[in-house]
Amino acid sequence: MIDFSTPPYLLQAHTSVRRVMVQVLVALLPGIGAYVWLIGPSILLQLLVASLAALLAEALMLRLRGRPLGLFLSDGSALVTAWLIALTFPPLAPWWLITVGTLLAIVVAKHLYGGLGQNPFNPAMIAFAACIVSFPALMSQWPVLGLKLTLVEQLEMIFGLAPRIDALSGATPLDALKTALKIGEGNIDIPTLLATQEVFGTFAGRGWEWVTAGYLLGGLWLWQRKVIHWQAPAGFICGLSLLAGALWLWNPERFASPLFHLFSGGAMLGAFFIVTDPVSGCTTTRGRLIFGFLAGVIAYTIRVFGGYPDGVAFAVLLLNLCVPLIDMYTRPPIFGMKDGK
Amino acid sequence: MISALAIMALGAVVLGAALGYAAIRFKVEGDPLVEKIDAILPQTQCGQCGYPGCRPYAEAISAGEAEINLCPPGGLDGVRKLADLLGREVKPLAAEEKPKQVAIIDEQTCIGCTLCIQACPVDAIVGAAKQMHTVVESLCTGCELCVKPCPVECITMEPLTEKLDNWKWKYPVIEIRRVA
Amino acid sequence: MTHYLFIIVGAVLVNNVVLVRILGLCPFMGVSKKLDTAIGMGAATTFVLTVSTGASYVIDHYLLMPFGLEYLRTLSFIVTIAALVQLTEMVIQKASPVLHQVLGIYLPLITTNCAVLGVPLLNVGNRHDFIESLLFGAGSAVGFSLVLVLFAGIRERIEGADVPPCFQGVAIAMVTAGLMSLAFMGFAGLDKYQ
Amino acid sequence: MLQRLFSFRGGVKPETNKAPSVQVPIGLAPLPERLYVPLHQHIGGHPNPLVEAGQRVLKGELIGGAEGWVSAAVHAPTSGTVIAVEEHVAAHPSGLTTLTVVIEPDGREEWIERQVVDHRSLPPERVREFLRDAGVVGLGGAVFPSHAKLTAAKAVAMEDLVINGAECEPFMTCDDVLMRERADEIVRGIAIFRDLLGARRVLIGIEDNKPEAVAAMHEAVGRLGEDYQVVAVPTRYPAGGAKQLIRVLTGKEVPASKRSTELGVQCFNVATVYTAYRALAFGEPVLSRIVTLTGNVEQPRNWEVRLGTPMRDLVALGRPKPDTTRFLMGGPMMGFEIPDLAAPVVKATNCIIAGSPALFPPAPPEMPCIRCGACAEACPHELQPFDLYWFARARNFGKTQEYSLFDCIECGCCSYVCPSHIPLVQYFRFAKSEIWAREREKQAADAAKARFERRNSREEREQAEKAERLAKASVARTSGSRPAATDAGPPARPRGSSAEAGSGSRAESPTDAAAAPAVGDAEALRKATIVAAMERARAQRESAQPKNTDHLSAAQLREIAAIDARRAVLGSAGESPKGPDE
Repeated sequence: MIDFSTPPYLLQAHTSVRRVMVQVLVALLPGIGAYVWLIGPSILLQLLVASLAALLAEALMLRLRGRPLGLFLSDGSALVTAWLIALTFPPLAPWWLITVGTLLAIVVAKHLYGGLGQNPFNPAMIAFAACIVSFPALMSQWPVLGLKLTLVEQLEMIFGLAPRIDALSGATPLDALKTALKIGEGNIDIPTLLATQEVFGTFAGRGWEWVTAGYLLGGLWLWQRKVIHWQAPAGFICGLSLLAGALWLWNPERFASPLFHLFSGGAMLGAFFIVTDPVSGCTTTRGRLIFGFLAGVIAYTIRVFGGYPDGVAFAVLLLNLCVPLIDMYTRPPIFGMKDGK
Repeated sequence: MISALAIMALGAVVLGAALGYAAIRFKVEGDPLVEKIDAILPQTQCGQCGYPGCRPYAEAISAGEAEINLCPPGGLDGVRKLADLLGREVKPLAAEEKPKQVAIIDEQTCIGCTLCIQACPVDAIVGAAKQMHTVVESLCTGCELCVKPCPVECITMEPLTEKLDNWKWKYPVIEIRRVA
Repeated sequence: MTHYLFIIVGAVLVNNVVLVRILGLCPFMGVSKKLDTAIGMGAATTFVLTVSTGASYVIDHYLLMPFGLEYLRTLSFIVTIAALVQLTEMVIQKASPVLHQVLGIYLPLITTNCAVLGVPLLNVGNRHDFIESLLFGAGSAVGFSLVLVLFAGIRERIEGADVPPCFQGVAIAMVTAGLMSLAFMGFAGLDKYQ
Repeated sequence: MLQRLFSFRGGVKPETNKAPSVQVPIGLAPLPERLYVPLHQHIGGHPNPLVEAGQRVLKGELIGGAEGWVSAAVHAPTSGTVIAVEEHVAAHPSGLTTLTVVIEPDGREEWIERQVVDHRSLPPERVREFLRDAGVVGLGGAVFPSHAKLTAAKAVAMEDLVINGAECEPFMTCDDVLMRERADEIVRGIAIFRDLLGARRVLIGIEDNKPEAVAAMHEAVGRLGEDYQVVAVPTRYPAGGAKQLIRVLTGKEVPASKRSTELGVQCFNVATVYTAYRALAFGEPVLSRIVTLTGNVEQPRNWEVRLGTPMRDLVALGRPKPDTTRFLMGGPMMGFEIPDLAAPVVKATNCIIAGSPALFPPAPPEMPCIRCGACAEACPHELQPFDLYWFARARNFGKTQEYSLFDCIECGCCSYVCPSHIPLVQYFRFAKSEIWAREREKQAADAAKARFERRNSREEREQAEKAERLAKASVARTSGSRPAATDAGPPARPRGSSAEAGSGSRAESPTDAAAAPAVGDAEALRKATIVAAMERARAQRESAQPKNTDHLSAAQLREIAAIDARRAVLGSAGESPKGPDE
């Protein structure tokens, strides 16, 4: 065994991929806590299902590709993908849907491209987009608000033992708003809707606003720990709220406030946990800003004007496509070359 | 029926005229691509590609007559560069890739026949009739053309030895596999 | 005005020729290995497609329809496109021999690029007027180029990735194209917003 | 005297570990049994040996003369006998050998006649030559010949001379102790460089973790009445990199594509300045240097070591602890592991660190890059190491150059912070040496092409001349005399079309045509033509290499032999009618 000894012989202590991933997982905890408070323990079950599926898929692919299992299974990257999938899917989605999504993410979006660090697309978002395109009905069955099911009932639903009752006819606040506007055909305005319908809370979806606030908290912690850079989330929030704000100021009856949009759907999760993914995101400082900003703009466009309830996943995937170009054109000048050539 | 024919004929005449004009206006002289291809080839002039020298091979590639993977001295890197330039698919080398070599003349055996001198395409062998010959190592391209003509088989190809001047940092060993 | 906007948005994003209509896949897979080539091919196709939609509209409306010769539509469109492609090829060969060589067979193949024939035919099918036809043609061309360039960027990056051997090359490119298509599905419905 | 400081981006702050080796003053390393002085200890031309085995040399005697302008001389570090001039293992990561003069010291330390010069009384060119012949090179580790850096740019006025005493590498203290103990000599040496360059201002940069050195230098500057500014710069690796120090002290950024003199600034290491002063003021060429011996040893210390002392002898002075597994030359950030302790101390050896697994834990396994960007933040040259790595790993060297690979100073900051523990610097070194190798190959190819073309045109010319001669000869000869058609030769082998032969025949035909009417003799013409044709065939045979005959199976070889045999029969049959005819 030749020890290929390479400088530097000193390495910074306490830096490793695993440490980065574990911190991301920890940062998700406040959001998960709020989720449990809102929906019940079923989300924990979904997290478990997704984690198991992800680890199994990862192990299988590593074995097939002849890579060391222990090293890569313990790096935590598969878990991060799994958790993001579980948190973006409806909490009472059948177990196989989550599993299929996770397999797609790990096998196709991650390992076909060479595994950790080499995937051009965000695996979790691939899973979400593929599932919402393939199973639109299942992916829009959210529990009706205030529905308190016992753990057993939730279990039965996830594993398909109980009929998928009307209790699941709920919608995300975003979807509810969109549908109501469509049904109202211009006779109804947003302030009234927000005030009358019980699905809406203080400034966004009832209950959901606290889940997203949990993500915001976790995201800020990640930033404080220097795990993520501020540019991408700032760009995302900026892009989303600028567009939302402009339309809201123009016509507050048809367009909801930026605050509503920021705390609805996957905006906060996207801003701090998805557009910040370094692997599939931009790597230059300006690139991250552009990436976040455009993702915010597209997410808003799709969720308000498009055919899907939320646009974060598609926005991120579309921007993933642009990453090589953005990176190429925003490459910072190097030492000594700042005043042009 | 007549109108259909007339219209198609009219179209043909108009488009034909436009193309004819363009053919004169945008006429291209020569083929600058050959130079670019030739610059990538290693200029060993060894003929291992089946063409008598590097430039004829470059011309053949440019004309689309030859594959890009016929040049063993250029190695896979050369194939890659050609593929890059020409937008073709990288193919494995048609022949085996050899490490870079130089010809060495065994001075005990050499009879001074000058046949190798005549075979060397780059004048890298010095010597005179009935005198011992020797290879100027820095000029030898390792084309092996001198090996065959030697009547006493005194020329051998030796791989280039690593010295401090041509020593290279190695590709880092990927340790992932070792841990497995 | 919004009507024109919807046509453009629809052609570029929502019903992208490559990713949604699945037209013109041959150059999409063939000329996307390098960014520079992709940009050149995009420019050439954009030029041909835009001009050919205009030309075919003129031919259709002022030559074929007055004489009731709609059955010659495909034929005459192909002839027009072929001539235009020939012209483009000459210009490129003069202006950039390397690009010409790199585009290789794909340049004359613009003739048989189904997107180039498909778009004028779609125009006819959708009863677009001249402006609409041009916008639709230009939009489709921009959509094609956009996707081609983005795809080339991604492919250049994937080239360095540790892709499993059995998926290297075209296989992973096809997977990527599929995922791109998935991403573009997000635009669905954007051209129908009321 | 308030100096405004600038900052460079990136950098890291590893544990410095400098304290252990500065507790005791510089010690003089004892004379070893043998000295192994490599002839090539610097960047640039290889010096040729000027001594041979058995010859007696004096201390300071020239043993290797500078070869070319960018080169430096090498001297005997002590008096003694040359035992051999041979290949000996070099102080190099490869462990390869280099031409080395082996000297057995006689212990008498007999000096050559030392020539003292005043740099102000000589023209600058002479001073530069003197420095070259004294073997003065950059002792910070780069070992670039100093005299070649001592010419100001023509277009730009020389503003700042930066003297580098920053010494940012952890563990290393050789410059620190030199400044503490020999500040006067350094300050005097600076004057030489300042005068040669005509610099307006002199800035001495020292990291602020070396207050004693700052104080000593300050005092010396004051004592000698110079106006140099001694500046304590913030401790952050790699503040001691020439470009970083220039940036910190002057605000100027020197890119890889420019010389620093083009921006009106130049930088020298304190040890270099010291040796230059010794060379001019005492006539002592560079025979020794200060080496820090530290790390996992009982007695860390700085030693003044004669060049050529085997590292084993030096290391023994520090008494390595039992768990020592390896030795590094240079600092832990940029140094390398010494493959063989038989390698001698050379001008580049600033530090030797004994390493143990506890001191330098083995690197954790390399993980894939997750593009987190930590390396880009740490890079003092503001490169994108993860992109460089991506391309270097895929061997896409064109792209690495596009991403400014050659601006990388290999400081190791990127590897230091990498959460995936990727040996980034190693990838960059690999890419650089591959690119250099390619450049060499390209040059060789161009040269080969030129030679090939020259040879072709020469052969064409020779054949034309030969044909002409033959034609003339056939005119001169009366009919009946026979041209010596001795070249029956081996039977024709399968051959490809040959450019040479083709052009040869082109060149000949007009000659033949010209000869024909002049003679008017049908037979002579015929003979000349035959001879020319045979000549052509022979040339063709020799120049054309048969196609696809390099890797043949035994069966194929047999087949070819059979064909050749048949051809030989046919050939002789074809030639036989010629016999009676003639």
